[in-house]
Amino acid sequence: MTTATSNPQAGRDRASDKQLWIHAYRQMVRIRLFEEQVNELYTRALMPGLAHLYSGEEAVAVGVCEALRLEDYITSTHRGHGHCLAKGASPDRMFAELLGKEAGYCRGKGGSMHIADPATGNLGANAIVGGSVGIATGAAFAAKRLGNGRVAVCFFGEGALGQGSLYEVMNLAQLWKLPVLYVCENNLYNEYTHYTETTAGTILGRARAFGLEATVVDGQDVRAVRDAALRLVTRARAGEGPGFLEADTYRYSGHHVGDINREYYRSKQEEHYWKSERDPIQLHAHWLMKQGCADRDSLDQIAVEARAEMVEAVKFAMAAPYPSTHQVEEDVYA
Amino acid sequence: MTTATSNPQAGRDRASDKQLWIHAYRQMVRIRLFEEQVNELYTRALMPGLAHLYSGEEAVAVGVCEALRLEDYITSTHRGHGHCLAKGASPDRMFAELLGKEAGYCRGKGGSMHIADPATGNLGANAIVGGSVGIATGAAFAAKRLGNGRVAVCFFGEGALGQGSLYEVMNLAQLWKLPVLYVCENNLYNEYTHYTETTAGTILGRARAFGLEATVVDGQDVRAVRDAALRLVTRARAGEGPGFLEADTYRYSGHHVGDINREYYRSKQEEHYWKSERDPIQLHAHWLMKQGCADRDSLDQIAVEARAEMVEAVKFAMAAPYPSTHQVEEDVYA
Amino acid sequence: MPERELTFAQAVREALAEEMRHDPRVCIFGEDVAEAGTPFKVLSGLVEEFGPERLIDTPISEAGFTGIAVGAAMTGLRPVVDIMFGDFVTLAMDQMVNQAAKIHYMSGGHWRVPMVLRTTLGATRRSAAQHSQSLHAWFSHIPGLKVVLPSTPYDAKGLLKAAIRDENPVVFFEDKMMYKLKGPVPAEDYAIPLGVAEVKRSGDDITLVATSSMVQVALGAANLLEKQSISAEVIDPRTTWPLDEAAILASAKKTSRVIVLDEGYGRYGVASEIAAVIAEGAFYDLDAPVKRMGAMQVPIPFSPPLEDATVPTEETVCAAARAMCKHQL
Amino acid sequence: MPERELTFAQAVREALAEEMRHDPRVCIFGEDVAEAGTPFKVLSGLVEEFGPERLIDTPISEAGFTGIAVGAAMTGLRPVVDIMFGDFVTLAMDQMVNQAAKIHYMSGGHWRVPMVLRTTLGATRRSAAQHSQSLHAWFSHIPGLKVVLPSTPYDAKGLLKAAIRDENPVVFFEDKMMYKLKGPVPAEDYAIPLGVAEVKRSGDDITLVATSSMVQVALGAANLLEKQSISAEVIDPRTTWPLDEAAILASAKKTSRVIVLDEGYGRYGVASEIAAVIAEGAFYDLDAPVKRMGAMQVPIPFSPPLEDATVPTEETVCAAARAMCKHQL
Ligand SMILES: Cc1ncc(C[n+]2csc(CCOP(=O)(O)OP(=O)(O)O)c2C)c(N)n1
Ligand SMILES: Cc1ncc(C[n+]2csc(CCOP(=O)(O)OP(=O)(O)O)c2C)c(N)n1
Ligand SMILES: [Mg+2]
Ligand SMILES: [Mg+2]
Repeated sequence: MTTATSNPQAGRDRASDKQLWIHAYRQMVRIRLFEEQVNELYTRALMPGLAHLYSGEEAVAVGVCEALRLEDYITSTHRGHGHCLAKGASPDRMFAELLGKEAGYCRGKGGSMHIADPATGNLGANAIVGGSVGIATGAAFAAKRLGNGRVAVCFFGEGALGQGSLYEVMNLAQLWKLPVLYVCENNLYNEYTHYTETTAGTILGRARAFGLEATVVDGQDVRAVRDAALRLVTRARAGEGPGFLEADTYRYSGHHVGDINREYYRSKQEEHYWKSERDPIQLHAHWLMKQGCADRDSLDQIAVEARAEMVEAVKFAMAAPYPSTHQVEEDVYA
Repeated sequence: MTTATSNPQAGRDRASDKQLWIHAYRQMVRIRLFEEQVNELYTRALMPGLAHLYSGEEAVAVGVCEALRLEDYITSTHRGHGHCLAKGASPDRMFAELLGKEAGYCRGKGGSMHIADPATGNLGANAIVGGSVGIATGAAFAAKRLGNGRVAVCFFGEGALGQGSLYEVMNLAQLWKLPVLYVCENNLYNEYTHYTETTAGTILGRARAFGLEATVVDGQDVRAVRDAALRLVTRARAGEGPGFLEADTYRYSGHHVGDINREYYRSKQEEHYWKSERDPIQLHAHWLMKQGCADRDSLDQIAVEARAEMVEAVKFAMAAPYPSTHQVEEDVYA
Repeated sequence: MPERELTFAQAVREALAEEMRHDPRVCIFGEDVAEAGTPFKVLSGLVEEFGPERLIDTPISEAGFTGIAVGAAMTGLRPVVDIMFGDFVTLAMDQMVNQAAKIHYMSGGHWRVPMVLRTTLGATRRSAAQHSQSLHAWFSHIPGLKVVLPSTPYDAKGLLKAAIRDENPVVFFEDKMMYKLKGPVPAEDYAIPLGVAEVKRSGDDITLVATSSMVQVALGAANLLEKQSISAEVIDPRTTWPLDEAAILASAKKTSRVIVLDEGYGRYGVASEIAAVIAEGAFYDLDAPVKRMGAMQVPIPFSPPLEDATVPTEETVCAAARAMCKHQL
Repeated sequence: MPERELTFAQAVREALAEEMRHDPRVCIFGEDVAEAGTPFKVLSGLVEEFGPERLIDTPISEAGFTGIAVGAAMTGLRPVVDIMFGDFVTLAMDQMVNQAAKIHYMSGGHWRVPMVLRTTLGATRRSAAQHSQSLHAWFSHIPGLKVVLPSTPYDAKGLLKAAIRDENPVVFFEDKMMYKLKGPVPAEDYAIPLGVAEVKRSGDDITLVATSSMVQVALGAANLLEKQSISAEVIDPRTTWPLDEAAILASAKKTSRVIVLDEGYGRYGVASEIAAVIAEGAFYDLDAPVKRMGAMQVPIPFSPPLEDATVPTEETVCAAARAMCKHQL
């Protein structure tokens, strides 16, 4: 998580630019390798329950969070590991949470779908599709009322376009000019159904009908995401009203870790295409090398470090104790 | 209620046109005079509870219902007397319902806000703002599935634009090309708040974002409403998908019969303007006379007949018995 | 000095005004809460003092603005949400139950949701089935929520202040038929802790456990019973969660006969929970089965004679109490 | 001939298939109900037989498609709505409670809403607080709805067929942990009337009234108890509304000791209603207070050791039953 201050309109300082995009690369790699470990834990039956992997969509979370400040808020989804990490959470406590350990972000009570962290402005992942649209908008309301200059970002999948409450809160956000950005991660599928079968009309049209400033961006291009997000965040922070960002992306894995046989709803070719041609990490790596910001070795080094970090984090989580049973009755009331 | 068959595009037969527009006039007058009696009953403390008068908005219900067939469905709202009458209900059983009598459409169990009548395709008024959007859309679904050629019309006030479920069902209606028409009666106020304070963006844009065919019409012009509705209904019936009709109108009275002091939310001038310049009945009367379809006497005669009908209907309802107490436990389960 | 009297509506308004004065984080979301002061006029005058920045008129979007209140509560405000009729909470159940009630727990205690949802309950207003329900049992069922049911102007003020100051989501139900009820309300600041029942009338022969407007019915019934030499105790839990089981059991053990009165449906409702608590906790002290009285198991009908038959009245309660005592006296 | 065995999921699927075969009006609305056959794979294969016209994949719009089902039910279809997790019913409460449940009554009996809402309940799937609730008490509270809780494959099939044939809105809860449970299911057509309890095991010393998956827990506990010479009767109401009070009371009177087991929250829940019914109706026959066991009063935690602590088990039920009987034997 950087405190991004650059303005896409202004000519950027090359050194800080380089730092920013290397950081973005590192963040994407960390997310990818985090998810690798998650899948491993699941496959080895070491993780309770299921998890929804973010691999393939890294540029969205990272691009958006690189446009945010530490104190800005986010809300996240069932597919939330990427948002958490991009906003600054540490993998050890995340893995601990995924394993239901006391050292986890939620003392083990939340699990994969409910990681929350006040220190990084993470209001929480949400297992209800569209369940956090009100929460993010409310955080933006409070930010505006308290005048603390914060912005709230609401991440959701394109499946949440089916939830009416999204339209209720977009209307309110626009009426009240709230500093909120709705980020629609369009990865083409609502679970096992292609979004075109569930989505009439147009996505941007829906946000624009409520007066929101809305843009679509290539969600595999971290720089494009970051620039679009920064524009909308800057606008929102300045009191000019909410924004809506559709990021077109793809999830490499199944809907959840257990969704292995996917051919009845999408082809191997399609998956192959995205992985080989549209991978956000590879695309960004090429760009970094082309720009002379990095070479293969330095990028490899980033991956080595990130993998080591994740392995350590998993070790920490595996060794950490479960909460003791009496804790089950704690935290019901504040 | 006529079985309208004329097509606005085709050159109309003058005689049947005349009959249609005279019928529309009569229907509007009947609604106006029905509501006069409702207000009277309330003022004389003869009616239990409250009622929401439709006076001023008659051209919307009548214009739309003149484009429907008897077997088509409607759903209605808390401000529903006009829709009921326009779809063919009889005033005597309506008044009986308003007074909680057994002879009422719902055996007294529904009251003003829940009149329903299978014989005229009235699926029911609804006291939940937006509460019938799903019901109307479901009726359209069944009509399509059963292939019975029916259309469903969902009346609602512009306040229902605040309910997310409207967007959920518009999406579904468009995906499934259902024969449904959403009629948004924009009378400028959600209770005591001007709709511009509650409605960001544009109304038609909201429907269009979901792919619906959407139009706005002068809701004080019964012919314009009827023509616009017929176009959308015909389209929907032909399987071309749902329509959305915004009808701009005005309610003359308070939000409900007890809302007497209204100056804190709207001016007397505004009310005066609509009543004197924009009255749907007067406007239509002028047109009928100008066209030579009617003269003052014949129109006065319609009013005399309608008033007599309403007086009779009230008498019937006043004289009708209450349900006996044991009926309270009937009709819970079918 | 004569006691000051306020109506129930005035007491609610005063509680809100005092809390808004003393805590700038308190704000109110709802339909027509500002200039109109709500259709029940409960909030009249507040916008003049606190402005539209703090009395926030919303579109008719119960899910939307309740969700916004949840987020605002997490991030520094103390919102009070106004849901005009209790029936409309059906539209905000995800926000209250999946979100507000669980966030503190799911986050391992890291986030808090200090908000109040005020709404109404109660029938006999000739408003028919979609404007007359008493759905407080649903919220009472959900861990993470507190549920308040004031029965007098005094309690309304003190409990609402406590609810606003609470760190948890609290659902506050006002019987719309009680808004004009008058009662003494001191001018000075006071709050009534959530979870403390009150004996509204002391008695020996039978206990009437009653909530919300049923407390008034119970008190009326107790007067009728007194004339028949039956001494009824009326106890008001005031909150269904936390539930003051100790106080209720103490009264049950003292009188050994209990009727539980609640305006919600009895079936799977508040009366059943309290009856079960008593039947379990005072098992060896009861002389008769605990009787439950609540709304009749029907959607509330519009027709006045039908609607009136759906709710317990002083007379029906008195008759039930007499029948229970006759057996035993 | 050996009895045919099916899993609970297969029994549900077979009920749906048979009703769809025999009644063209039956159709299914829900997320991923067609090709995917739902995430639980309960509907696998149906789309192949009945086509996407009758297995209707929807967007993630629980309020929207439930509302559509209400309207379709009024106008000639018999929709079955699939709400993937019971927690998501929070989004469709207006449609079910303000609309479906009341339309027949509000219209004076003129309109009917013959629909079924199928959904899940139950914890211990490591799905955390928003995917583990058992909210059947809410629906049981509402007149106009029927509520079904099958506990075996046999019951699942027979009750679901009855629910689909019913003229009223029925809410049908399937414990997602039971989908793989096997049991005998005859191939021939049968329906189990709604409102008839079944004694799943006969006994003399104590009655375990149990619903849904708790029936299996109760049967396991009864086996443990048998080894300790305590004879437990297990009775399953099968529907919380209509509730077969007579059968439950008969068992309670026979054994004079009762534990009520339900996986929902006990507080203001199903266990409390049944306990209150027994405490009232069998007052003079009980040797001990009715005990209620349900989910612990906490949002369901993710962490396995915590989650496991929230639900009654064979062991905890057995211990509770022993404690109750020891007192008395
Ligand atoms: C209200 C609600 N309905 C259904 C579900 C079940 N569910 C979980 S994820 C999902 C699909 C979400 O699709 P999308 O929003 O596009 O997110 P993605 O999984 O593609 O990231 C569904 C239907 C849910 N969690 N919440
Ligand atoms: C869900 C819901 N919220 C609030 C209300 C209270 N209410 C009744 S009518 C109304 C205003 C409706 O405005 P509109 O839809 O424009 O209809 P109009 O009264 O103008 O005809 C409100 C807020 C309600 N009945 N239902
Ligand atoms: Mg998706
Ligand atoms: Mg209006």
